[in-house]
Amino acid sequence: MILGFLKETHDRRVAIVPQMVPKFQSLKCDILLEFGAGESSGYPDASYGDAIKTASRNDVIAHSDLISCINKPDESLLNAIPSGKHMISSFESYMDDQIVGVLRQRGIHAFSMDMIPRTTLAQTMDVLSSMASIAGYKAVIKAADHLVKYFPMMITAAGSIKPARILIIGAGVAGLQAVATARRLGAIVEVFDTRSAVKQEVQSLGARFVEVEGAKEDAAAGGYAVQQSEEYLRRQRELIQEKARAAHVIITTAQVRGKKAPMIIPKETVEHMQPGSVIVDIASSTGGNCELTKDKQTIVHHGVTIIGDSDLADTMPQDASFLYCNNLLNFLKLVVKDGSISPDKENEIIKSAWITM
Amino acid sequence: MILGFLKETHDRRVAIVPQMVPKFQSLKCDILLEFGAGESSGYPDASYGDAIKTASRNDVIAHSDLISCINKPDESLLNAIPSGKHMISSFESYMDDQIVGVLRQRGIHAFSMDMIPRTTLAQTMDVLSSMASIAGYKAVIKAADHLVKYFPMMITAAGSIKPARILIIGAGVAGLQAVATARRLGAIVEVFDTRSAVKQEVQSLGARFVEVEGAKEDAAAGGYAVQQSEEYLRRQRELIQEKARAAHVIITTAQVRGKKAPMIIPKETVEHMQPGSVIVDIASSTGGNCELTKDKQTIVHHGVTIIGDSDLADTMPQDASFLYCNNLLNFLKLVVKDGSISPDKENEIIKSAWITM
Amino acid sequence: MYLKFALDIVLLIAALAFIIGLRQQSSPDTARRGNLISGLGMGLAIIAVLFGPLQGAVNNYGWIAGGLIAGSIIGYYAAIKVKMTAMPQFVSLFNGFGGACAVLLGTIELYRASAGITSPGVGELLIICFTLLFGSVAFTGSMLAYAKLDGIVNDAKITLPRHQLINTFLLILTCAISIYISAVEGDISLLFVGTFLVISLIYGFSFVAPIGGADMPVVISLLNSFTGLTSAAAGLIYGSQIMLLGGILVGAAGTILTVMMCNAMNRSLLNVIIGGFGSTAKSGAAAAGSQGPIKEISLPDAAILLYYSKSVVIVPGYGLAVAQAQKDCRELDEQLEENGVSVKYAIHPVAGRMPGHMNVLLAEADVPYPKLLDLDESNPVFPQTDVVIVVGANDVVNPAAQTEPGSPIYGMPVLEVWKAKHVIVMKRGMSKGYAGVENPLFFHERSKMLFGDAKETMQKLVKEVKAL
Amino acid sequence: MYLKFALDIVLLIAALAFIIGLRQQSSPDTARRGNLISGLGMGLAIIAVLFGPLQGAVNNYGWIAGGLIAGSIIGYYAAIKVKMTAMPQFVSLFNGFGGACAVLLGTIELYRASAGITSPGVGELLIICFTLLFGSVAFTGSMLAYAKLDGIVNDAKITLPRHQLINTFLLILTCAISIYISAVEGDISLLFVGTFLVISLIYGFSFVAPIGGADMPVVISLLNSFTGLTSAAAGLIYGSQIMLLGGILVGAAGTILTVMMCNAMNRSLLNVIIGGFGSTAKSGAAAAGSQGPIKEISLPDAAILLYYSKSVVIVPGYGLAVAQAQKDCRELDEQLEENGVSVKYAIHPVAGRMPGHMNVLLAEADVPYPKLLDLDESNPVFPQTDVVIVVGANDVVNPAAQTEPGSPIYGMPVLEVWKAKHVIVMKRGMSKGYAGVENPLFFHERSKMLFGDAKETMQKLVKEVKAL
Amino acid sequence: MEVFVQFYETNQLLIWLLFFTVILGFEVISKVPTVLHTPLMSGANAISGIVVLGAILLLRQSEPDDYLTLIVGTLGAVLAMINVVGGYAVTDRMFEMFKKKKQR
Amino acid sequence: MEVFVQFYETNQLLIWLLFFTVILGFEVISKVPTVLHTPLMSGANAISGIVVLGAILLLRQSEPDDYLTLIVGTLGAVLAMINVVGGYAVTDRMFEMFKKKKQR
Ligand SMILES: NC(=O)c1ccc[n+]([C@@H]2O[C@H](COP(=O)([O-])OP(=O)(O)OC[C@H]3O[C@@H](n4cnc5c(N)ncnc54)[C@H](OP(=O)(O)O)[C@@H]3O)[C@@H](O)[C@H]2O)c1
Ligand SMILES: NC(=O)c1ccc[n+]([C@@H]2O[C@H](COP(=O)([O-])OP(=O)(O)OC[C@H]3O[C@@H](n4cnc5c(N)ncnc54)[C@H](OP(=O)(O)O)[C@@H]3O)[C@@H](O)[C@H]2O)c1
Ligand SMILES: NC(=O)c1ccc[n+]([C@@H]2O[C@H](COP(=O)([O-])OP(=O)(O)OC[C@H]3O[C@@H](n4cnc5c(N)ncnc54)[C@H](O)[C@@H]3O)[C@@H](O)[C@H]2O)c1
Ligand SMILES: NC(=O)c1ccc[n+]([C@@H]2O[C@H](COP(=O)([O-])OP(=O)(O)OC[C@H]3O[C@@H](n4cnc5c(N)ncnc54)[C@H](O)[C@@H]3O)[C@@H](O)[C@H]2O)c1
Repeated sequence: MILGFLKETHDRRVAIVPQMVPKFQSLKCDILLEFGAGESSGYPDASYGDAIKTASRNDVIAHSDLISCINKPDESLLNAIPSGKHMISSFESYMDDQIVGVLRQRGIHAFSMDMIPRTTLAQTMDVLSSMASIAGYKAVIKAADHLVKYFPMMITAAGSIKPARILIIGAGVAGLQAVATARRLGAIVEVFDTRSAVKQEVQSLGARFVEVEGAKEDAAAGGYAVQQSEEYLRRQRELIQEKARAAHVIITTAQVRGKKAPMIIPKETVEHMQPGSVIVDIASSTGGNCELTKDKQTIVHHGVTIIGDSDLADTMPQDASFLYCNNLLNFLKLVVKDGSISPDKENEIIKSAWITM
Repeated sequence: MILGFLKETHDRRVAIVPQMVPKFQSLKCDILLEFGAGESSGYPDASYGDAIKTASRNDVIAHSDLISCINKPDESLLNAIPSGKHMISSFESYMDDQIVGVLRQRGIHAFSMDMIPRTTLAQTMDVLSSMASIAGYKAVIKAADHLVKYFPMMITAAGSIKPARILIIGAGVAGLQAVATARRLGAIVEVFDTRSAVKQEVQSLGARFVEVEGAKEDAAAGGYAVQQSEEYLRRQRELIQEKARAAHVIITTAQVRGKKAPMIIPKETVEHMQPGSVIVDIASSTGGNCELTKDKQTIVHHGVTIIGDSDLADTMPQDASFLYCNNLLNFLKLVVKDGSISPDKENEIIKSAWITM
Repeated sequence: MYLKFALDIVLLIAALAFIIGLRQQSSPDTARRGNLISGLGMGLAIIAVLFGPLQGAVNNYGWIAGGLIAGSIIGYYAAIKVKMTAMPQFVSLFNGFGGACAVLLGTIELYRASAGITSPGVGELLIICFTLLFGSVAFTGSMLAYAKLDGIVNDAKITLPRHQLINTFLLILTCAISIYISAVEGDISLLFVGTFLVISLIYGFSFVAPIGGADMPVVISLLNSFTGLTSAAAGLIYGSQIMLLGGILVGAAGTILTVMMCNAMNRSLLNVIIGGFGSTAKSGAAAAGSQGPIKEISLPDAAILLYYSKSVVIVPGYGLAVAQAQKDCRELDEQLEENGVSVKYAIHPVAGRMPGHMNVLLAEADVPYPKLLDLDESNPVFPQTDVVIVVGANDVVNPAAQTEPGSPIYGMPVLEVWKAKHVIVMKRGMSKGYAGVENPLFFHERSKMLFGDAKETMQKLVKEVKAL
Repeated sequence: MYLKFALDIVLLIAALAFIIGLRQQSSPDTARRGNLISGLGMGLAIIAVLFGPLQGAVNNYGWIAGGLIAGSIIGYYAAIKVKMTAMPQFVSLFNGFGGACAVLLGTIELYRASAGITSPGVGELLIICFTLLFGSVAFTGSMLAYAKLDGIVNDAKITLPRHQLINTFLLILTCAISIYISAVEGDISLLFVGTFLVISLIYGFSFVAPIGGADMPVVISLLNSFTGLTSAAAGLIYGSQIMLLGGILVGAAGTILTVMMCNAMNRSLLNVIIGGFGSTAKSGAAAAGSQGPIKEISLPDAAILLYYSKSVVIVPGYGLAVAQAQKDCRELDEQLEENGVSVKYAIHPVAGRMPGHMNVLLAEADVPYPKLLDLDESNPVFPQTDVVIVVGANDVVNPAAQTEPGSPIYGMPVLEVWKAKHVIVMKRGMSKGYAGVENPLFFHERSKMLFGDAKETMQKLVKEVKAL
Repeated sequence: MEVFVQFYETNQLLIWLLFFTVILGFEVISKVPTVLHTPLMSGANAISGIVVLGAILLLRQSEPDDYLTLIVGTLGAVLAMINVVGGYAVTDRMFEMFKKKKQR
Repeated sequence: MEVFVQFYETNQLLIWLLFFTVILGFEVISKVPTVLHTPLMSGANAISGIVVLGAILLLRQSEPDDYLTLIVGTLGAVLAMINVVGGYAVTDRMFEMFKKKKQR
């Protein structure tokens, strides 16, 4: 069986890293890599050694049984893939209700990494977690880079610097990692989330949880947040408006699975923030938590820098690729048996991820 | 007496910040600010209040008795300044042996902030320290932003990430601050310096000091490093070559006052580094510690990102301005008596800083 | 005359040996030596009493030697053979035998008085009755305590309703009989002696019956001090100063030890005696549910276990983060390392609530990176590990992931802590982890639970280890 | 007869009161009560002895009352008036008086024996000589100790060359005389008694003479146990059991206390007695140089000072960073806060070796930001602060910056720690800071030095505070 | 009352001794760390086997043909001796765990 | 030797008592924290003033006209009483500093 890895078009990551190649081979897979796929992650083709073959994009597509690409394939790629092939990617089918139909119609057997359940068992293949973790870390680093002041407190001969105040909205994986990183850098961290369950998690990282009472809970949602009431959102917005004036950095990670990201920071709030402040909006790809966010862009509004980037993992490609590659390998262990593709149709994880089943 | 503040041309900082205005006024100075001077530090003109006047650049120059600009004035500015005016800036006279002559010739009374002695007493006005501290902090943040991997160790479901190894060369103010910041972010920090006295200082921050034996010491140099022997430099380069292959990030801050910065990381070493690594060269303005450094540029060589930036303080303009402003105020207290310029010629600090005396 | 002098000196030395021996036993470094000294004292005392000049001595050394030797052999072998874990019940058993001896002495003396062989005064009779009564309580009480600890007897089965009332009645009754015997100057029938003996024995049994299994150590200590007192009383009967003082010493020491044991459990002695079943045992048992019994470990025992082990692995989990116990954990680590224990941390990839959660915490506590083992490094280490401390981790150490195909976490790699010699699990109660599945580890034969907030428990543990 | 019984019981109570009193004095919480109990015991003992039946009693209550009352009044006023700092020398003084009383008793008994009024046996004479000799040592020794502590006498002046030889000679001489007196059964001249008295007194003086001022507390404790022994001996002379036991108790307690004090100083008792001037005093004095004397503070005293203060400010400096003592510093902070002491940190802008150096360290130790005061916030706080602990800071707390216009740091704003009630300076020695200037703070009347590596010292300090 | 007084006067020293012993018993134990509670209890228990001396004294004084006394006494000696020897041996085994560590 | 034996036999209990007292003296002090050394020394010192009883006994037994003894005894009483009263008072002042803290 041949496993093909495509080079990403707008992403520095690669789905396979050299040190993991032997593990893939022990699944009895041959590996075909598109020329230069790992280049931008710090893995030139040579670093993969002789064990794997490199080929042109078309050759990879033509000769592989299972094709892997990290990001949702665009139409042209889908069109290029012959019917009957298997494909692993993140198809974002929870956002795009067309895609499954398209794939089925084109006869592509698709496994979607972003549909793997968020259970304890599936953690080893949970790309959402591993990438969100990077995003949370990187969001803080980016904010520190753009902020016009220090994060930590400094009492120096040239004056005393107060520590930066950081507001983190949404304490999922990314949010928590942001909390940890900001606290490491010495900032004062406050966190908002609608799920009151995360309060303890936030405190377990030593940060303060700011509560807006009256959040709706839905344990059945499998850990994902549920859409909140209007009244709740209003009260939350008020409190945030207040806090935002005091914050030097806001990092927003609030997302609702399958829905547009909640708008939490309106334009007005931004305009009340101190010039030089920074907002990093990780939810930008689903619309952003800030009214002004422009996805994949960094804009300055009223002196406030607003970074809209949901693909921060891409800015740390080496570790991101390593983590993704691990996730992929662990998932493939469910899909590939003895060198051939034979996913266990009873397995919960396969059931969720095999979107064209 | 009128104190004039010019807008910097290639720098986001400003030498006066709104919250400090009253303190300047208590020196019985009127303040004249060039339009928009504080804009990029997050201080729009309005934020300064009614207490000070804003004016065009020419007006500021014409009406002020004492003119402040942070960076070394370029020729056109010098030409614009009428004879007999006083000026405070960093003239870099220790690098540029012409400048004092030029200033004298043009009849400008110049105080150079970078000539203030590095004594304990003068710490409150030591801009080199306050700005170097920012540079050290920011160098690490920039490195973290550019590095293709995490700084901290992470044991996650998608694999274990080893902590980043950081090599810091030169443990002056900037180097030490870099040590502290990198350690905060969880990296493994090693430090090189030629002065063995800083060994204890490095250890006092919990980092490891890597010793190359046989460094020349010169206590009389007033704390600045002395030029080292060829033999020493060779042995050092060897050791660094070795360490550099293992390092993910190198931050170089080695400088020798009044001389070109020592070249410590040759091209060959860089080419042996892992692709995706980062070098931040703070010594770039005096030639850089890395052979490949291009001042004020970020280049990528063999996959290694090399950031040459000696003006990192400029990227954190708000706090930088605040600190600079404090330094300036403390210095002005020696220069301005009762609303008129009358520096105490016997004062050690004035003697050093008044370069045209 | 010189012999008497010499033996008198020997007795003084024996008395001092008891005191110094006990003293040394209260500090870990000298404890063993203290026991030896105390034992030597006992040997000396026996020799001195064996050969000391005695009015009306017939000696009967044959009988004596027979008794002493038989007792020694039995005692020695019993002590050698007993399993480490069964030691507390054996202490109780031994103590009961001591009490039994006092009962025999009291009975024979009472018999002699009733038979007119001797004619003791009021005071002496009171003392004889005291010996018999306290000896009986120590005897049957200890036997019951032994049976309870050994699991032979079930608490609930032997407690009558209004048991305390019955006990009070028995106490008053025995006291009344004692006073009566003394008042009539021993002019009683043999039957009466027998009745007194039987009632006393029943009282001893009944005294211990309502006390919960978990409180047995306290009770044994109390009964031990009773044996001491009864020995002292016997010393008065036989005019032996060393018995008197030795008995009083043990009585006093035992009493204060009992009180301290109660304090350590945060309970009062009265509460233990009348309160019935220990409350700690209850909470654990109630939560245990279907999966069989859990075993708790006390702080001191945990401290000893850790202190005397060679290698310890700490497995942190979300509970460590919640309790913010990382610094205390690090302190325990340092404390142990100082005493030559190697301490590592096994970090499970999904421990906590975000990737790298444990790394963040341990970095905060300044744990050096080389001490951290990831999953692949940890699992081979456990079989060589003496003690694993699981601090607020649950899912990540759940053996069900390997053994129960039906479990939602089946197939997840977990930390195989149960392969270590001992596992101490620190958590607040028996609640489940994030994945919401039962954890058979807690019921594993090698694991012992140490309940409480991780931070507090850690702090206390550090204190205990420091005291060693 | 009942009176005798009652008074006997009173004496028993008194004896127990001494024991319990001493016991309670060895734990801070009960110490004061312990002293009271012990005092009550003394009162009871005096009453019992005053009115107890006594063979050949003439009573002379007038004389006795006069003596007791006069002594009480003098003692009480002396104790009330003495300054806190002068207390140790007063303890010595009082002890000397107790010794003096024993000397008087011994002398008069010896006189009586020599005059043939009494005819004591060998054993009794030995005891009388013992009383006189040990009483003398306690008396003149304590007086000298008092004088040394009070600064009346300078160590060096009273030490002869080969002083230990002389002392040994005197010891042998006095012992020989004692034995001679006993051997001849008191058949000696009055002059001989006088000579013995004088030599004994000289020996006491000479015994203490070579011992350094810093070791005086140990010596006082030793002399105190001598007084106890001499009291016990006097108890034998007068057949008073309570004196005997009380004296022995103090003798034993005093001895063990002396040993413990030596241990706390890391020295042996022998070393103290023959070693001459204390070595600690030397090191400090040698380094002090021209600026006058420095005062050291002992760890326990520092702990007490901190524990019983309301507000403490910690001033960290580069030394804290070098020693990496930040976490221990934080522990002290937490320990004090737990006991209701408010603790803040005053951060000087240039403390350490880089801007924000202290911030980095204290953040690492998790000190909350609101506890950090910068220069402008700190200086107004010091006058209201009970204790400032300067941890490895030097230049930043140098008053020369305000007072010595010639100083290279003149004009630099510094932390005015000397405005606080007490300043404890922790550093390893007397070396200068970065700026290389002398620091008059170390010689300031309010500051006391606590030498040693900051981390170690902090750890020890935490331990001491915890013990309180 | 008289009896008491007389008793006290004759046994005065013994009574003092008893009081002191009680205090000693308290003192000697009072600072024991919790970890030592159980072994210490065992150690004290061994001492309480001192009642064996009573059996010895009984036997030594009993008539050689007073078989009741002899048997009861011997039984007592056996039982008490089990307490003594067993007690010390068990205590020793418990303390064995506390062997002083080399590193300290 | 005989003397010793005789002495021991007559004073047996007293000697035991002495030994026990010495041990008690050691025990009672042995765990005192360093901070209490000085005040404890002072407290022990006050007890050592018990020598005043000797002076009292001397005085009570002296002839009313034996002025030498009376004066010496009274002087002794004065001195020892200073030790007692002064000692307790000073000790009390020292311990005053250790008043139990409210928060605990
Ligand atoms: N790492 C990630 O990225 C991530 C993210 C989300 C979820 N998860 C999931 O979280 C779980 C992590 O496993 P884990 O073993 O670390 O934690 P866990 O299975 O959630 O168990 C934590 C245990 O700590 C105890 N605890 C809570 N507070 C405590 C306190 N103050 N003191 C002492 N004990 C306390 C709780 O028991 P008591 O209440 O009885 O004390 C609980 O059973 C996995 O199931 C994982 O999948 C992980
Ligand atoms: N903040 C900055 O940016 C910066 C940069 C460079 C220089 N400086 C200068 O550094 C000085 C800082 O003042 P400072 O008061 O913090 O420090 P300092 O004046 O340098 O004094 C530090 C003191 O700590 C003691 N010490 C060193 N190691 C110790 C240890 N292990 N344990 C206990 N004590 C120890 C030393 O005395 P012993 O040897 O006797 O123990 C020394 O006197 C100023 O003069 C400042 O100008 C500051
Ligand atoms: N089992 C495991 O080991 C494991 C591992 C990783 C994640 N998870 C779970 O998966 C779930 C999703 O994690 P994720 O990081 O992908 O979350 P996400 O990216 O979907 O959402 C981020 C956070 O935003 C919050 N949010 C949503 N709307 C909000 C609003 N209006 N205001 C404020 N906050 C809002 C959510 O509550 C959530 O905490 C979580 O429950 C997480 O615990 C489980
Ligand atoms: N008194 C004060 O409070 C105070 C405050 C700040 C700085 N200072 C002193 O001022 C002096 C200068 O500080 P700075 O930060 O401006 O230093 P710098 O920028 O001039 O030099 C940075 C460091 O590079 C090192 N270096 C030079 N050549 C090197 C080589 N070939 N290899 C490796 N390292 C090399 C130097 O030793 C120095 O530590 C220092 O001595 C510092 O202590 C004093």
